[in-house]
Amino acid sequence: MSTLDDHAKEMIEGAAHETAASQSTEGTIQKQDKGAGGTIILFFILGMFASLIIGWVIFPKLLYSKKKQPIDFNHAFHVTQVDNGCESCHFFRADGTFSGVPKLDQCIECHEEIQGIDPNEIKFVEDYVSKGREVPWLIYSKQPDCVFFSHAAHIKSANMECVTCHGHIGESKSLKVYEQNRITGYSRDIWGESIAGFKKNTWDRMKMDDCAECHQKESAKIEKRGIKTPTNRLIDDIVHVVSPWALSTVKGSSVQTERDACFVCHK
Amino acid sequence: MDSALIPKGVKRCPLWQFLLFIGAVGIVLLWGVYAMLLCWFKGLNQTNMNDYYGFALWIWADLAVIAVGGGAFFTGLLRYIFGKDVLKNIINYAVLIGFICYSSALLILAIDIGQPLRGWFIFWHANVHSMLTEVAFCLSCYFGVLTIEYLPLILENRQIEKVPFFHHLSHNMHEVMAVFAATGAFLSFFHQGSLGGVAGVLFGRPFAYREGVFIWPWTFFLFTWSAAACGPCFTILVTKITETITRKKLVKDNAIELLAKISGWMILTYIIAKTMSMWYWATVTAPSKGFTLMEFYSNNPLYGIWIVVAEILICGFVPAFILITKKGRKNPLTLWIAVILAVIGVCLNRWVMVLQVMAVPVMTFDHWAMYYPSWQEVATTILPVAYGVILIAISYRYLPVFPNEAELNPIEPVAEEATAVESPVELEEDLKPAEA
Amino acid sequence: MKYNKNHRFGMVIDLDKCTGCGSCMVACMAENNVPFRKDESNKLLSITWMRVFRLTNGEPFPKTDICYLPRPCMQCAGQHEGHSPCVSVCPATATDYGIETGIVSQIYTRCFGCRYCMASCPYHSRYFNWWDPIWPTGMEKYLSPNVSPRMRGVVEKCSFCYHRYQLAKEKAFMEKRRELKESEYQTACAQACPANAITFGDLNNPDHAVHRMVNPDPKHGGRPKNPHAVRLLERLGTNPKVYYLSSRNWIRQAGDNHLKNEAKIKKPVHHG
Amino acid sequence: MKIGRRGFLSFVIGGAAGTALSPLPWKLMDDTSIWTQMWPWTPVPEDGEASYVNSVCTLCPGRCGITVRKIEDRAVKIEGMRGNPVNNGGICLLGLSGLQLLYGPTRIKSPLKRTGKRGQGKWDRISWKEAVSMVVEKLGDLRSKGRAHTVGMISGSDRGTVPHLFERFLTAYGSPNFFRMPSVRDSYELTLHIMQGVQALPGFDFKNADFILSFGSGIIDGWGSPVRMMRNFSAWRNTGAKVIQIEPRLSNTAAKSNKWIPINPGTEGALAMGLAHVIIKESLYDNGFIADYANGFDEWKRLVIDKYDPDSVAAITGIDAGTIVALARSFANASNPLAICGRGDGTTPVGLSDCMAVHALNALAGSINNKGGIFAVSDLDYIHWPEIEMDAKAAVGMQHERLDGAGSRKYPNSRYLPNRLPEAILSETPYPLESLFIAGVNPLYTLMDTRPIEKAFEKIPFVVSFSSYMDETAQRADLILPNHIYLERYEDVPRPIGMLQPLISLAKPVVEPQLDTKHAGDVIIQMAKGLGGSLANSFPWESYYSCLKETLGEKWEIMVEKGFWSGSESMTKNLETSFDTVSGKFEFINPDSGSAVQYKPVAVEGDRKSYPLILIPYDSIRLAPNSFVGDPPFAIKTVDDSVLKHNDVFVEINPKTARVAGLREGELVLLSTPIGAGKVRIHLFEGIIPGIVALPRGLGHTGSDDYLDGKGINVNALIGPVQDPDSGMDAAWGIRAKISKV
Repeated sequence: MSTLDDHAKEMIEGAAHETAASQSTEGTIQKQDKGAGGTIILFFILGMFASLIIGWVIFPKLLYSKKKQPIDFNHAFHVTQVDNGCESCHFFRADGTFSGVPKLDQCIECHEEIQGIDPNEIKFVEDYVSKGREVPWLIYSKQPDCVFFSHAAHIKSANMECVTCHGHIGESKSLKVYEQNRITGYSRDIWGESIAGFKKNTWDRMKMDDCAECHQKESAKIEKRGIKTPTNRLIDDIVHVVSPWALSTVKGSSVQTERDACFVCHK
Repeated sequence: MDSALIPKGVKRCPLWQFLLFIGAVGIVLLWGVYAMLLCWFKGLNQTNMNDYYGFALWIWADLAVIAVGGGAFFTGLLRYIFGKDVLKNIINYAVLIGFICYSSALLILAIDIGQPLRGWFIFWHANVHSMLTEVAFCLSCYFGVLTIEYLPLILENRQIEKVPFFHHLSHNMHEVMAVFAATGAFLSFFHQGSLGGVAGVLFGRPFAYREGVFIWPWTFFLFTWSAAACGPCFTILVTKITETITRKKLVKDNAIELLAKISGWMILTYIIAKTMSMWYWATVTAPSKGFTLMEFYSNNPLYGIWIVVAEILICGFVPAFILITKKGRKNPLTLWIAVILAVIGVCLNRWVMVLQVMAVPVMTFDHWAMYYPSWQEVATTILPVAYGVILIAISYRYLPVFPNEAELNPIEPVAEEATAVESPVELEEDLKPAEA
Repeated sequence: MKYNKNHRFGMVIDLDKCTGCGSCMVACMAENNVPFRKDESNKLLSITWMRVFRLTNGEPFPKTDICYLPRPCMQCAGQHEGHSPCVSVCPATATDYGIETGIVSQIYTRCFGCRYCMASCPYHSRYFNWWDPIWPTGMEKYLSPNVSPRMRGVVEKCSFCYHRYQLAKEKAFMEKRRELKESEYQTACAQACPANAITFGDLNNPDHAVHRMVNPDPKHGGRPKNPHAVRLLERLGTNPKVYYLSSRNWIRQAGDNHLKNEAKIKKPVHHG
Repeated sequence: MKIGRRGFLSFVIGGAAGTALSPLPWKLMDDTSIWTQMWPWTPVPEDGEASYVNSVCTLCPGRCGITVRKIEDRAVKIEGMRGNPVNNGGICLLGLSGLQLLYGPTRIKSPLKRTGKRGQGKWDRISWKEAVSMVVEKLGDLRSKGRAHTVGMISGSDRGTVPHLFERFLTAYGSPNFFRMPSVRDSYELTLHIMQGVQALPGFDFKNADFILSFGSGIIDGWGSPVRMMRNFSAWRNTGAKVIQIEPRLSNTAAKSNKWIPINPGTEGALAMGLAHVIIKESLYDNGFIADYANGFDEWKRLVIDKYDPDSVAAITGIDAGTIVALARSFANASNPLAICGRGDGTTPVGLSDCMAVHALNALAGSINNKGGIFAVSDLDYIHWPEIEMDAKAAVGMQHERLDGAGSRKYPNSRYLPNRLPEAILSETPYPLESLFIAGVNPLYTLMDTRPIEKAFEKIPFVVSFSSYMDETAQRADLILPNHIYLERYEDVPRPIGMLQPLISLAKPVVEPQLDTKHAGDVIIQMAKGLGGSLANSFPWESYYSCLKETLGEKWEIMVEKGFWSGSESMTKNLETSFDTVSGKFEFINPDSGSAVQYKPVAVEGDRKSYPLILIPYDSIRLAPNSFVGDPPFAIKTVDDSVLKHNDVFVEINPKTARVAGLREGELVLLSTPIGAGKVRIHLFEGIIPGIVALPRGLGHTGSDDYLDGKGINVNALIGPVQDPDSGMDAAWGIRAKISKV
């Protein structure tokens, strides 16, 4: 950029030019400028409005593809049929690992052959049971393979309820549409239920921060201290930078983050 | 159209000539772009880097380009904070060069990382303990500042300026420029420093490790100091090259000399500090880890200890002494030598702090790994140079980069044919820096 | 010595027993889904979380001596527990230090491949995925679900088979336990070693073999009290959790750098 | 127009502002980064229920117990079996790489019939029915022509039910030509037969030995049962037992042992005699044993005393007399000394006289059938099958002498001499070989001097391979009947050679057969049934499975569950009954030849003038030299870059020798011997006697996978066999060689 004093000079020169150049057009320029002002605003608003529509309405529609489950399933009914709640079908293996979605051989116990008139059951028995094919369920809460989630730690050790994270699926009479993110291939339930990123329930989103949020609350309880806001976490960080030995006072099982060590949930 | 864009009162070579030049450099640019795309789509296996040389040519280029780009913030500091008004005639160019250096640095970083699409993690998941985080933040902020500093210059283009809005915008921006200059200086201090810290904090790598204050090792301050010292030299160098190519005097001598003088003293103080730090490291730090000075320079088939001689004596003290003496500054030849040496010196320093560090084996049974860049690495490293040349050429042609140009080169009517005749020669000269 | 509730999982490798057979390397590769390429003879590009170095004492025939030195990640603690060389430099917190286990993590999905951590590691324990991992058709069948395969452009390293710790804990939770037995968490290399040269356990737990073998000194960042035990590059203050036992002096000397007047014997040279 | 431009500009700016305020850019940025974390071309292993299967690894003679980790129906990891008497949890890198063989590209996917020329690699996929009937037709035809004896079979082992089925088939069919691949076991069996008159396997009490004198045996380089030996070695570290390694090269064993004594290659026998000299002279030997249980000692003593004094032995071996004397004393004075032989991993026999000399040392030290010594153990006798029904044709066929001359007047005590086959086949004496079956071995790679063997193969009209992999031998077969690999099949696996404790392991299907393969045992049974008559009657089982189950009887259940059956070690042998010789005592004199134990140098091929150097092979466990399969990708990845760089193997040479020849580290040279030549790189190594060069076994494979093919050269192709006059075995330990620049 050039500097004030000679800029002043330039301006004078500039003015001189204009007067010299176009006495006649002076007026028109003025007019144009006035008219331009209005149109500029108008166009600005148009552009902004259009893009907001695209961003908030059209984009989310395009981002997710809707998929139907191979067959519908009535959780509410099955819960009444079993005596051990969720764990009757979604059980723990002896080695502590979680079985997740039931395999065919569990269902066969009851569904050897068709019992009712429910088309879904008929489809299930004919297409899968009799053919010995596993049902390709679409799993709403499927996490990436870099994530290690220990159901045992939460259910068996911390005595949490399934509902706390998964919501009231047990009361659902049918399976909702599975929405898949076209880019990441994830279920929308992992993240994106609300495109703005807000969430009402735990099960609206299952990203890392959501796990961390709860974990921090818990460890805060244990260590009897307030939960850190991002700002005072930053302050802490700066303290650490200036005096690394302050690290020894770190909370949570990770030295670097204010959270639990990465390897607690990653593999 | 073209002539309408050219600033008033200055002469430029004919359009075809200009385009030819841009085209020539453009080819180099495209070559670099091709290599860049290879690295992005096929991955870093396109390079000759390996697990021993995680940092290599690119990181060196990054550090070097940022070091020589230091001219922008330091000149700005002198001009606006210390009110060295003479520098107003070179400040525009300093900013332009700085802008080029920093945009190049960011580009190289974008190529260098293994997962470019995740690059933003460095901001979103920042680890404040890491020098690299500090670098990333300050670097991008300062790049923003440079853009703001560069903008008014663009707005001063003859056509753009006609729009009153832009005209006033640029005018008003000038008013507050001091604030940005101050911010720039502040940010630069930190990222130049943290770049030094990048190597200095590696306590697992005795050759890189330096003690210091708090988390800042000496290299932190040495890097800032050396950038402030040698950056202006690069600004002078590029100015001189531009003057030679355009065969015009573009900046008044007093500006050049003042800058030269200041950076002369800066270099001197820096190189003394550097020598002391090296001495301390060789006699205290290294032995405490079981190493001797020579262990870091032996085994290297190429240069060995000579790189130290080159960096500290030839490219340190020599330019310093030339620039602090009036004679040295005034004599064009010695000035040339001095600025060139100074620039080489700071680049050598960055080379040592990046590649030598990687090469030196730390485990007694480990071996000295050698590395030479692949053509993709070279191409992507030359890419910013070509981009810089083009941006300078365009800016020089269409923007009032040099406030005194018109005054220093009044146009006589004869001049018109003159250029037409000389043009081929001029063209050839134009091409030189593009390849260099 | 007082029992610390936090674990410091560590490894003791008996170099007198190590036969250099390389089984630890393969056990590690097989356990952790480590990819492989057609030509792995350039060791600067070859991913081996556990690498066996071959040392010789540099003496002429017939005084020559060879020693093999397996090198996993040292899981450095640094001067202040957690101030590891690599962890503190990662700009994106893709690697951290767990104070419950003393293990340095590496989160592949967080890493964006700046390789600063590799520059910081004097042991060259960190490896970069220069290529996309490709398995010959059909061979991906043997990949383990307990370790996520890495993608091109990220850094990876030995994790002390952390997933085995995770699985062991799950089993413990089922049995309403929180603590693990020594045998419940063992790394793949320690388990496979044909020569029983690798011992793994909790250095903080006096009942664990590793503690008994090296007798770490808590006052000096766990420096071994056993005169036959050394840690690699002790002087750098990286405070590693891998200890090496040897009855041969030249090998113990090879563990660290010494000035002429300190070292009585020639420095060993690395072959291949 | 002007307005248009400005308007557009502001429209764009407005758009930009709006976009920034919408989730679009931010969500896209996040999602693309997540996409990079889940690239579709990076495999995601499916999770599921984990389970473990106990089995046994048969990739080498080590016979380690393995526990395979499975996720649902996929095998994901092989681990050493805890509590297994052989390896107790440990496992070697080859065993660990097993799954790369199971799921790898080197396997043969179905029965193949050759269409092109031999070794051209042109095959037709055929059905099993077709394949078996083809064999039956061929064999039936030969048999009807009365040429049953011209059918031969090479097997990796002669122990366990599958080899027994092979042997049984041949016998019932009418051919004596069953061969077992050579190894140091042959030397030991012969030695025990001659000196103790027993038909037994060597068994070593390593647990109690406190001084191990190894004549070049790579105790931790793959000798015997690799993992077991390494565990023993570590145990010695704890007990303080001494290990002395005698060999020309500083092998890992040499480096790890208490003392490495470099010796001129091939002169181990001389050293043994020299040691005997000192021990006898200083009467440090076990008087009790010699007086009561030894025969011909005085005669041998005379021979030893006047021929093998330390100085003359020093001249032969290159070990100075002082060392010899000291070594002899410490050996004899140890409480449980044990001398062993068999170079490297023991896959090549040693000269009979050498083995006897070493065995004689054990006798002097009283370590025969004694605590911490060597035992003659008879193999477990658990295979009791009905008598073979022999029809006339079979009887006639069995009358013929063996093609390899084993058991003939010339080699009365030798059992198998496959190394003599090429010669016999080419010269068609005593008769031509019309058909050859190969199972679990790769002779075209492992036998020394591969070219004549290839020629011999050309002469065999019908070659059938049971190989699961397209190895060098399978490539030259006419018909391939791919066997299940060990992780897909049932098979009983007797304890490894050298082990005392009775043990039978059970290989069982860890996973379903992945390809269209068939158990070799089932194929044999079907062949027999196909041929009908007495053959069919000799194979009453409807499948191998039922045969095995019936054979193992009450052991079956426990073996299926544990993966092995083991008995208790029975070492209390009373020496009275342990020698079955004419004299009923331990023989220092070979009853057949009547000559006393002595050193007979095995001369190697080539003249000193044109081949100034001596090439010896060495075994590195990382190259799986003692396996019939080539190195899997994982294993080859561990190989040092001072052994293999890109496709070049390094030849180890002493810097002194190299300096004289002006050779530099890493230089590419031509290594040539009277047999062949190959391009190799120079590796300067202080751990080898000047004048000797060493090349690793296990490289230079062809036709396996891209990860091993064309890497290095096969050292067996450079070394020629040297027939041991006493036994007919191949006793070659090296060959003369020269290195020329290229």
